Order: sequence, then structure tokens, then C-alpha cells
Amino acid sequence: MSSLILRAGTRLLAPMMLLFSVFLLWRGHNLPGGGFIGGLVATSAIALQGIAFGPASMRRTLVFAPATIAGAGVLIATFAALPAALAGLPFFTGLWLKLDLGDGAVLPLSTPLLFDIGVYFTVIGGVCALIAALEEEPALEDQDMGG
Amino acid sequence: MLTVVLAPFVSALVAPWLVRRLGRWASYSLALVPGAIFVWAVLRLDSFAAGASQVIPWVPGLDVALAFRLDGLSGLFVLLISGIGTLVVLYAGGYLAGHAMLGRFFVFLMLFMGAMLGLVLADDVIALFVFWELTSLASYLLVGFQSEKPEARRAALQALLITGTGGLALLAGLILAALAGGSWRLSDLIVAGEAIRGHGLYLPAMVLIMLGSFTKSAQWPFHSWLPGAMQAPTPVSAYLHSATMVKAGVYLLARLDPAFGGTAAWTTTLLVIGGITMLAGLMLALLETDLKLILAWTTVSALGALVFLIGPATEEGARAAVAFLLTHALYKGALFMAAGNVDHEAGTRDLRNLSGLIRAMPITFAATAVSSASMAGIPLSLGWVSKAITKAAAIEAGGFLPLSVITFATLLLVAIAGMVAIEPFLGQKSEAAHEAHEAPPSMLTGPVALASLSLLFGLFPDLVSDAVLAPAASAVAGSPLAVEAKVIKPFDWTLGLTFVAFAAGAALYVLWQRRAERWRDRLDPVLSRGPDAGYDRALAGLARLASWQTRLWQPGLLHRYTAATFSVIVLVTAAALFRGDLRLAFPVDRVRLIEVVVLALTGAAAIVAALATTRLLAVTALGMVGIGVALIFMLFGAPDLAITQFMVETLVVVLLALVLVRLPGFRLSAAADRPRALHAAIAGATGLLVIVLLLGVLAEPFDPRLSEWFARASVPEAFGHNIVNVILVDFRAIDTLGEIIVVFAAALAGLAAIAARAARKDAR
Amino acid sequence: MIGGWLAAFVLIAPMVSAGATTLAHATPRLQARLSLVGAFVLLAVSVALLVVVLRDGMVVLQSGNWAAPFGITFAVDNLGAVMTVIAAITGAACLTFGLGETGEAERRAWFHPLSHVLLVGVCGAFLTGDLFNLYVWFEVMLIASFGLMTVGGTKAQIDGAVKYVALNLVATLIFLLAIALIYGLTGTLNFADIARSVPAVSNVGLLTAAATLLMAAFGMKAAVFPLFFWLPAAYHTPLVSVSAVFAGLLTKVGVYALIRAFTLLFTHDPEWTHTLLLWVAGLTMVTGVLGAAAQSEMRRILSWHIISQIGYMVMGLALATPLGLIGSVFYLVHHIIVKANLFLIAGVAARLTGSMELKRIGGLYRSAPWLGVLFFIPAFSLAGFPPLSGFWAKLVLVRAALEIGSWWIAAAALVTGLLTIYSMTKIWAEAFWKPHPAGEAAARPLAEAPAAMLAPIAALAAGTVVIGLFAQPFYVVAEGAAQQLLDPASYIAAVLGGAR
Amino acid sequence: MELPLVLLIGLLTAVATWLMLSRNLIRLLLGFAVLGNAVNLSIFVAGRLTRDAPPLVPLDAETIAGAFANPLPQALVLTAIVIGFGLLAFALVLAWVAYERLGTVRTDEMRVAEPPEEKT
Repeated sequence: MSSLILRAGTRLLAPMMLLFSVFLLWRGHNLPGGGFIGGLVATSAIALQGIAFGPASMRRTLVFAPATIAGAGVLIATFAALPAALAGLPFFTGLWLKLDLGDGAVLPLSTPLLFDIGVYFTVIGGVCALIAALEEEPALEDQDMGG
Repeated sequence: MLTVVLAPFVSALVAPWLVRRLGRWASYSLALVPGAIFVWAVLRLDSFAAGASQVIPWVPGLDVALAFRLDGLSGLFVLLISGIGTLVVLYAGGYLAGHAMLGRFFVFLMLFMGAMLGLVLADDVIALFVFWELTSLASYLLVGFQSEKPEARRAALQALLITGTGGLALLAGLILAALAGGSWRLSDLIVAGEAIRGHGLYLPAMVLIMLGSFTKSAQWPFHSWLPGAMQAPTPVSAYLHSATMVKAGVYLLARLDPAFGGTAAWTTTLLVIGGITMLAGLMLALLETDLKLILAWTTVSALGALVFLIGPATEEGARAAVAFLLTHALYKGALFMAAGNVDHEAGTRDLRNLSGLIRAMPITFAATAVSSASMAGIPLSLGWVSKAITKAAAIEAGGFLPLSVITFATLLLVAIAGMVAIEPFLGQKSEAAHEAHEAPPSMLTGPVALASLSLLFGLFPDLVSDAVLAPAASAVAGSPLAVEAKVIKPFDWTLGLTFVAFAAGAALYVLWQRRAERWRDRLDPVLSRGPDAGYDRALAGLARLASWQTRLWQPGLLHRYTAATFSVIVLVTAAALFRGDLRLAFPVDRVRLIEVVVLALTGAAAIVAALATTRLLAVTALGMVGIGVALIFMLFGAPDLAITQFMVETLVVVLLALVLVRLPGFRLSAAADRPRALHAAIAGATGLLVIVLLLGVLAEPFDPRLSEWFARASVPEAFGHNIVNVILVDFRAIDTLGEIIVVFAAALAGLAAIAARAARKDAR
Repeated sequence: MIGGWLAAFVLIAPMVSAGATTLAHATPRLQARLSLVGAFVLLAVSVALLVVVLRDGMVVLQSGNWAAPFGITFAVDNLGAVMTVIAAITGAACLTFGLGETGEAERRAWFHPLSHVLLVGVCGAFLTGDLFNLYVWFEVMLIASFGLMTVGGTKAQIDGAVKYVALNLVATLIFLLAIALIYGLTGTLNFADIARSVPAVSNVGLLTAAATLLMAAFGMKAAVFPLFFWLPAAYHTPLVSVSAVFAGLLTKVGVYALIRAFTLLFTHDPEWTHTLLLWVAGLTMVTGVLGAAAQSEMRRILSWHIISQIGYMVMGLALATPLGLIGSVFYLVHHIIVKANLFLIAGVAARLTGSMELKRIGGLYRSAPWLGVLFFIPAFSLAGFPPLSGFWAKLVLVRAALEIGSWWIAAAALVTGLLTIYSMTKIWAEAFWKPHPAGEAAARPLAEAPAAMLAPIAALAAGTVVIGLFAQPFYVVAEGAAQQLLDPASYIAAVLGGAR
Repeated sequence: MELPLVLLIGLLTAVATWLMLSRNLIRLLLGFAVLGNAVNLSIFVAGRLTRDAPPLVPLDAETIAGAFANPLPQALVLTAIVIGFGLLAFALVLAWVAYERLGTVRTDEMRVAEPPEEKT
């Protein structure tokens, strides 16, 4: 599983895929993409990393424990639903803050975006948790099978 | 009245504490409760005839109230329950002195007492049922009190199941009666008798209520639990199985007599069942050697007699029933307690080992003798008085047959009275008699008091006839009655008949002492097929049926479960299609080549996946199916879906590879799947059903409201150009929230499962 | 507005608990504390929601401020609010019990977050007014239950989990297929909007087929005859606190969905749907209770009884009279409390005697009399003995059946009650009355069970007694719920009437 | 154009059912994956098919001018795909754990929770 080509390719590909995933996340509201697709792409990148360099490197890339990332993602997504309460609006009402960057360029920050970021992290954390755990667990010896 | 009913319940709660604090004095303090209730009832004797009511709302939504009514019949019962209850509590204090679980015993006993009081006082149909079931429950705990004995556990269960069966029938019957009579108050139903008897629900209600009464009052063929219940400690038998619980069924029949009585169905059923029970009980009593069992069978017989007397729904019957009710409660309570004394002090209650106890236990003997005399109806006892009333009722009911039944019963009762009163006490001292001594005062109070009353009321029947019996008989008959009870009667042929029966009974007793053993042996095979064995057979049959059907539904094989699930769902759904005209659409316009190729390849890949026998091929084929589906999404205007499907499919293949590589040496062989034709049929039918359903949907017009609104609102209101994404993160964001929780939880669940794998080291 | 946010917080509370306990999974004591606090916060919020619903009527939350039927609506009526409270009670009780039961914290680190995810799914299902959203909450609940099935890791658990997972996966896809058909026919997913569109669908057979498919999917979740296989295969295997939550809640979500679907969405062909439900109810009762009679292990007996009791709840729905629905609602409430408690008690009994297998245990009557009291209450309530909660539930249902002359279903209900007595007394006689086969010392006193295990049992038993003795307020709530269920028009008006 | 797709859905359903009736847990899970695809396609078809533009509003417009694919089923299917993936991922892990603990992936050999009754 650790061929030289794979490693070299991964070294090149994985960071690009991660960047691309962020791009997908960002543009998702207007073009195909979004938190899910971005998250899945990022997961593929990290899974690739894991296949090429082993699960330890995968965990290094993630910095935090994957389950923690997923839990944080759920919390972020949940909190995205809350600001509406301050505005006296129902649960999950989208709030938009359009930052004027000058030159007519507008940076739209919004709770739906925050929500999508939560989605992004949950997908990465959740799927990576499973893949990492599967990669790390050694297969048991056959004679032990009776249990 | 609520206080009266609640007092025993409250005292049940504090009973263990009292026992712990007061020791042997606990029974005296507890006896104060029924004692006070007895005094309360005696003070209200005057109002029995008029009746008094109290209504406390309970569940008004269901028209259920804690409605109580004290009239002649319930008053008589309250007197018996509280009076005998007082004596039994005192008696139990002596009988079970020092028992480790005396506290618990009193909990159950007081619980029962409260339930019984509630039962007879209840004027609400549902409240009556509530207390009815509580008596069953308390009796279950009391019969099984000596729970370490398997027989006690069996007897407790048998009593509960049989009375429970009747209880459920009773519930249905009472509801039907209430529906027919248009009220949930017993006092209303009694007045509405005509409406009930004319109602279409009369017969089912009657049958169900009778079923409840018969099981509770141990009528043939539901009587078998009562002798079994002799496993209970004797105070319980003296209380539940003589004077109170078993009379609940009789009480209910008597109570409803004005509403239900008077029809041929009512009279015939009660006469037949009551008559059979009465005679069978007596004959079976003769065959026993256990003192308590003899008494149990005579109780069965007495209950039969009561039902028999209620049957004709005549005034004489009502008089006779209440008179006999009182008589029986007094003598049977005393006899049970006396038998308990014998058991307690001589160490056995088997007649074959008992004789000559009179020296050691003179007071017990005296109480037994008086009570037995009352049982046999010997002059100067209360039994003599009530027998006269009974005979009058029998004559009125139709002359010869009822009269001969009663005379025959008298004959047998005389013989049984001999067995109970003479055999253990007179004659040569047996081994057990040498060891025996008289019971302590606490255990003598009960039998002596009750026996004295049998004698007192026998000599002066006026003491009870007007104050107690007349109001009670009036309540049973539904119209005011007087009760004339006389000690001395003019001599006529029926009186002669009675004396002939006495003589024959005495002769039978003498003969029987020699022959009994042989008859017992001879009849044993017949009797072992009786209702008691029937109960066992029913239970065994239930167990067989249960395990058969459980094996049928739940064989533990997953492929059976899936096959059944798919079959059922397909069949039911297909059947539902025929609820209307089915229209199908077959839209095939302008098919493009690329579409056909993608569809065909996807289908082919699916078939390969189904037939694959190696891991690699299966995984590849599955991946192909997934990619095919992604392409279909792409072809039909769903780029987001296509990308997602493609990415997910990739990750599925990664996961599959990671898992399959860990399953060494296994093949995906389909060869083991034996019933291939059946499975193919189920699979084909499922596929076909889905096709039909979808083509049906396509034949209907589509309502595009939602999609059009999304397209209109997406940019101006939600500031997003990718409508699918706007739906996901804004319009239907909660779906997405749930969905990421699924992903999150799937990861945790997977980690938990992997942890379970590590648990193997220390697993069971 | 307050009501809407309360409804939202019913979801947010367990979600935050799930996230927080995940982040704290490395510090077990903190995790347990967070988990417990979260459970009681949920309880408080759901009670507040119930109070608001009872006071002001239905709470409608148009999430994201998008008008129905375009966004996702949460529509909370009496039934939904009551169920949420009961779910929260069960959750709090079982999580407290779990503190006493779960030991090795590392290995069971995921018990707490998964339990809260389960509550998210259950509460979401009770609150939502959208068919697809209901599917999502079902899946949340399902995946959490998958994980919880395996926490602890005995062989029997893994075996049970395989069957549980496999059959529930089938149910999931059936549900999804039914949604596809209903969406294809009505073009909408909002409950109220579907209810409004159903009469306009001309192809009645197809609509009925879709409804039947939905019934099958919910029926599988509810474990009705003949789709209950997964339940007896699995429910006796996981941790006691887990199987108690499952026993209390999971099947009841299926019943809830059935009630919702066949009072609100599909009342167009009752001759088919409700007749089918009535047969299903009767057969479920009888097969379930016979299954229980064949078992000799405490949790297997109790598992089969879940099935038979589900029959009662479906019976009330099938009768479709006010009294019938009151009975169903009352039964749901009573059953969840009682059944969860019985599983917890079985767990304590097994801990004190060493096994769930009735043949191998006994002696609790002497060694732990108070456990006997605690068992007696829910056991005889389950059997419908007065004056406990189960009696009223049974009484209402039997009366409802007799009032409209459904004799055989009333008979089935009564016979089932009798057989329930039979198996409850079997447990009582074997585990309590019978001396322990390994000698008197083999049955331990109650003091040896941790207080965390006993407190929830006592609380739930007290609840059973209170519902039994003071049934009127509960009856009123159930009556209100039934009235709302039988009045789909006001539900539709409340949701689509533009309430924001 | 729907007919061929509906026929494919039927085929996928039949194949999936066949696989799910197997006694081999892995085949059962393969069946679940295929059935998931079939059901997702069903939702897609039930929202009616179109070869028109994807539901993307041009970046310089307020609404879509012409015909467009129905976005709602797409959102639903996307959700369903991810949920199905989560379930499948767990089920695969479970299959592996089951193999290691019970020594088999054949469901008819998994008889721990519901042991076959001994013939007496």
C-alpha cells in the first residue's frame, strides 16, 4: 500500500484537494458544491493521506481526534440556528452580514454559511473517524476466532 | 365511607413498622382498625334499610367515581368483614407469632381487608371492579405466603389465573351492563332492571358477569383453586376462604339480582351450577382426610348453595341466601380457626393421625362442636334457623327437586360434621394428641366468639333477623322484605324429613369411618381427571402453543425474517393497489443512446454484483452500479447529486475494501442459499411492485408548487443561486442538521462497535 | 414565539449534550456529569413546552421563518408534547441508571453521546410536521440505537445487533420508498399539506398502496405482527439501561408515527387502512403475549410483552373513535414508563442474583423485599391491574371496543391481559418467591445495588402509582390529544394558516 | 424516457432483494447498498425527470428563466445518500466485528442471541 508513486502523488494531491474542498464549500451556495461535497472531497484527501502514509499521519493532518471534529461540527451547525433568537426570529432563520470590501466586492457572511461549515467538519470528522479506526485495528489471528 | 375503606390500606402501610416496634402487640393495635369499623357499622344498623351514599369524583372523564353505598347487603358484608377481620387479625398474631415475615403478612391481610370493604361498599361499576381485582391480588400474595413451597406458589398462581380470567370477563360484563343500563352506578342499574333485561346486550353481559362471579366464588367447574388455596396460612383460609373473598361472587350475584334476575337464563344457570357445586363439594369433602381440605370443600358446597338460593330471584330465596350467608360465615370462620389450632398444637391436621384431642384442647373442641352443629343444622344453632328459611325457599322454588337436593345436602353435612367434630377429638389418644396442648388465648378468641354467636343467634334469632337479615334480604330482592326466623316450628312432613336426614347422616358417618379408605382409593383415578387436572392441562397446552408459535415466528434465522418481511410488505401493498382503478403511464419519448447505455451498464453491473462469488468482483460491480447512478443524476440535471454520489461511492469502496480485506478466507458464495426459487420469486415480485407503483405515480399529474417557489425565492430571499444547496442549508436546514448527526453518530456507533470487538478478551 | 423556541430547544438540548459529551469523552467523570445535566435540561425544556401547549394550544414553528409548506414545520400538539416529556423522562431515568451500570468508562465512552443522539432523533420525530424530516429523525434514532446496541460487546449483543441492523435497514428503505410515492402523488412533504392534497389524488388505489407501504415501514418500527422479528432477536442483549430506553421509546416512535399518519394524513380509505390496523392490532397482541409465555429469561419475556402492548396502542388507533384514541395515548404514556422501568428492575435483579435466566435465580423476596415492591408496581400495571396506570389504559380501550361492538378485539385485549398476568407472575414466582437455587446467600440484599440504579426505578414506579391513583389529569391531557387528532382540519389550519 | 429508468429501478430492486435474502451478511449489505440506490432513483423519478438545466439560478439573475430540473428531490436524495452512507459504513464495521466475535458472516450460524432449542 505504500508505493513510492502513491506517496509522491499524495504529497502533491492531498493539499490541493483540501484547498479545493474549501473552495467547494465556499461556492456551494451559488454553484454545485457545499458543505457535504466539500467535506467528502476533504475526507478523500485525508483518506488518501492515510492510505499512503498510514493512519498516524492522517491523525496528524487532522490535529484533533476525528470524533472531536465531528462533535464540534455538530455544535457549530447547531449554533448556526441560534442567532435568530437574538433577532426575535424563529429557529434557524438565516441571518446575513454583507461585508463591503470596497470596490463593490461584497463578502457575504451568514448563518447558512456557518451551518455549512459545521456540515463540512462533521463529514470530515465522522468519516475519517471510521477510516482511521479501521486502518489502525489489526486483524486478529485466525486461530483465535472462537472468541 | 371512604375513610372506612382507606383505613385498612393505611394500616397496611404501617403494619411492618408496627410489627417491628410493638412485636406481639402489633396484632392488637392492628385489630383496632377492623374493630372500629365493626363498631361503626353496628352504630349504623338503623340506616341499613334506607341506605346511605357517598360520591367522590375519581376520573370524571370516564364517569368513574369512588361512589359508596351502605345498604342492607353491603352492611351485612361490612359486619362480617370487619367482625371476622378483627378476630382473624388477633388470631394471626398468635398463629404466626415470631414469624420472620409477620409484618408482610399483615400488609397483605390489611390490603385485602380494605379491598374487600371497598368491593361491597362500591356503588360504582368500575370502582367495584378495582376492588374486586385488588382482592385477587391480595389473595395471590396471601396464598403464596409460604413462597418457598412450590405447592404454595402453584396454588397462588392458580387462584390468581382463575379468578383473573373471571375478572376480565367481569370487566367486559360490567361495561356491557353499564352500556345497557345507561349508567355507571350500581344503584341506577338495579333500578333499570327492566331496560337491562330487554337490552340486546343482556345475555352477553349476564354470561360474562356470571363467569366473573363463578370463578371468584369457586363454582363448578372453576372451583379447583379453592382447595389449593389451603396452602395459605390458616388465618387466611379462615378469612378469605370462608367469610369474605369467595363470597364476593355471591355478593355480586345478589347485588345484581334485581337487575338481572327473573329471566329463565338467569334462574336456570344459577340453579344448575349452584346445585352441582353444592353436591359435588360435599361429596368431595367426604373423601378428604385433611381437616382444612374438608372445610374447603364444604365451603365450595356452601357457595354453591348460595348461588342456588339466589337463582330463582324470589323473596324466599333472598331471605334464605342472606340467612345462610351469615350462618356459614360464622361457623366456617370458627371451624377454620379451630382446625388451625389443631394443626398448630398437634402438629398435623390429617384425620388419620388425629383422635382423642378433647383432653388437651377442650375449648377448641367446644367451639368446633358448636360450629359443626350449626353447619349440620342441628336445632338450637343458627344453622337450624337458616335451614328452615332455606327449606321454605326450596318449596317455593318448585317443590320436589330443590327440596330433595337440600335434604340430601343435610344428610352429607351431618356426616361431615361428625368427621370434623368427633373424629379428631373423641376416641383414643393418638400419638399427636399426647404432645398437644390448648392453643393460646389469642387463638381461642376467634373460634369461641364465632361459635358463641352461632349459638346465641340460634337461640335468639330475633337479634339479627330484623336488624341485619331483613335489610339485606330487601337489598337482594329489590323490595322491602321482613324476615321471620323461628327456633320452634310446628311439626310437618318437611320437619320429619329433616330428622330422617339427620339420622341417615349419622348412619353414614358411622359407616363411612370404615369404608372411606377404600372409596378414596377407588375414586382417585376419576378425581385426578377433574378440573384441577384440567387446569394443569390447560397450562401445559398454553405452554406448548406458545413455544410452537414462537418457533414459528422467531426461529432465530435472519434470512427467514427478511423473507417474511419482504413477502408481507409486497403482498399487503399489492393488495392495497386494488382499492381503486390503477392507471399506469409508460413514458418512453425520445430516448437517447447515452441514456440507454448508462442504464444498461448499470443494470448489468447490478446483476454481476448479485452473481459475484469473489470479493473483488462484487466490490467492483457495486462501484459500477454507484457510478452508473451518478451518471444518471448527471444526465438529468442534478450535478450536486452526481458529485455527491460519486464521492460517496468512492468512500464506500474504500470502506468495503478495508473491511473485506479483514475477512480472511471467506467467499461470497451464493450456493448456501437453498430456497432459491422462493427467494427469486420474492425478489421478482418486489421489483415488479416497485415498477408498478412508480409507473402509477408517473400517470398522475405532478404538483410543482414547491419547486417553483424554491426557484423564485432562492435568490431574493435566501441569497443563493444553487437552489439545491439553498434548500439544504436554509429552506430545509433541519433535514441537513439531522443528516450530519447521522454521520456523526455513525462514526461514534462504528467506534463503539470496534470497541466491542476489543471487549472479546473479557467477554462472557 | 416562546413555544417555537422551546420546541427548538427540545432538539438543541440533546444535540448540545451529544456534542459536549463527545468533546469530553477523554474525561469520563466530566462526561457523565455533562450527560446528566443535559438529560435534565431536556426534561425541563420539554415540560415547559408541554405547559405552553396545554395552555395556548398547538405550537407551530416554521423553521428558518419559511412559511409552510416550503420550509420545515415543527407542529407540536398535545400528543407530540406529551411524548416529548415522556421521552425526556425515560432518557433521564435510563442515563441515571447507566451511571450505576456502566463501569469501564473508556470502553463505553460513546454511551453518553449516542444516548443523547437517540434522544435527538426521538424528540425530533415527535415534533416534526414534515414527512421527510420524520425520516431523517428516524435515521438519527436508528444509527444511535445501532451504536448503543453494541456498547458492552457481548457475543449475544453482536448477534442481536446484526439482525436488528439488517431488518431496520429494510424498514428504512421501505419508508423512503413510501415517501417517494407520496411526494410523487401530492408534490409535497408537509404533513398538513399532504393531508390537504390527499383528497385531490384521483388514483385512490395507488394512494392507498403508498399509505400501506408507509404503514408497513412504521409498523416495522413499531414491531407489529408480522414485522416484529428484529425486536425479540435483539432487545434482550444490550446494556440494561440501553434496552430500557429502547423498550420505552423506539417502538413507540413507530406507534406515534402510525397515529400521526392514520389520523392526519391518510383517512381517505379507512375501510382498508383501519381494518388492516385492527387485525394487525389483535394479532400483535396475541402473538406477542404468547411469545412471552414461551420465554424463561426476564428480558426476553419483557421484550415480547413490548410487542403485545404495541397491539393495544394500535388497537385504539384502529378503532378511530375518541375513546379509542384516548386509550392509545394513555397507553403510550403508561407503557413507556412501565416498560422502561421493568427492564431497569430486571437489570437490578440480575445484578443481585447473577443472571437474567429465571431458572438460575430466586430468593429476592427474602433478600430484597423493596425490589419486590418496585417490581410489583410496574409488573401489575403492565398486566392492567387496578388501580395502577395500566388499568385505565386497558379499561378505556376495552370500553372503546365494546361501545362500537368490536367484540373480538375486546376479547383479544382481555385475553392478552390475562396472559400478561401469567408471565408477570412467572417472573415474580421464579425470581422473587422461589429460593435461589444456589442457596440463600446467592441472592444479595438491595443495598448492594448502586443508588444511581435504584433512584430512577423508584421514581418511575412512583409515576406509575400516581397515574393510577390520580388518573383524571392524565386522562384530560389524553382526551385533548385525541380531540386534536380527530380534528385534522385545525391541525392543517394551524400549520398552513400562516402562523409564524 | 421515464420507463427505461423505472425498469432499471425495478431491476435494481429485484437484485437488491435477492441479495438481502441471502444468509451471507456481506451479500445482505451489498443488497442494502443497491436497494438504497434504487430508492434514491425512485425519489428522483417521483419528482419527475427532465433533461433541462440543473436548478442553478444564473449568477446575474434573480430566477431561472426556462425549464429546470426539480431541485427538491435532489436535496432529498442528497440527504438520503449521505444517510445511507452512514448506515452502510456502520453496518460494514458491524459485519467485521461480527466476523471476529462470532467467527462467521453467515447469519444462519449466528445463534447466540436466539439459541436453537435443545431437543428434549
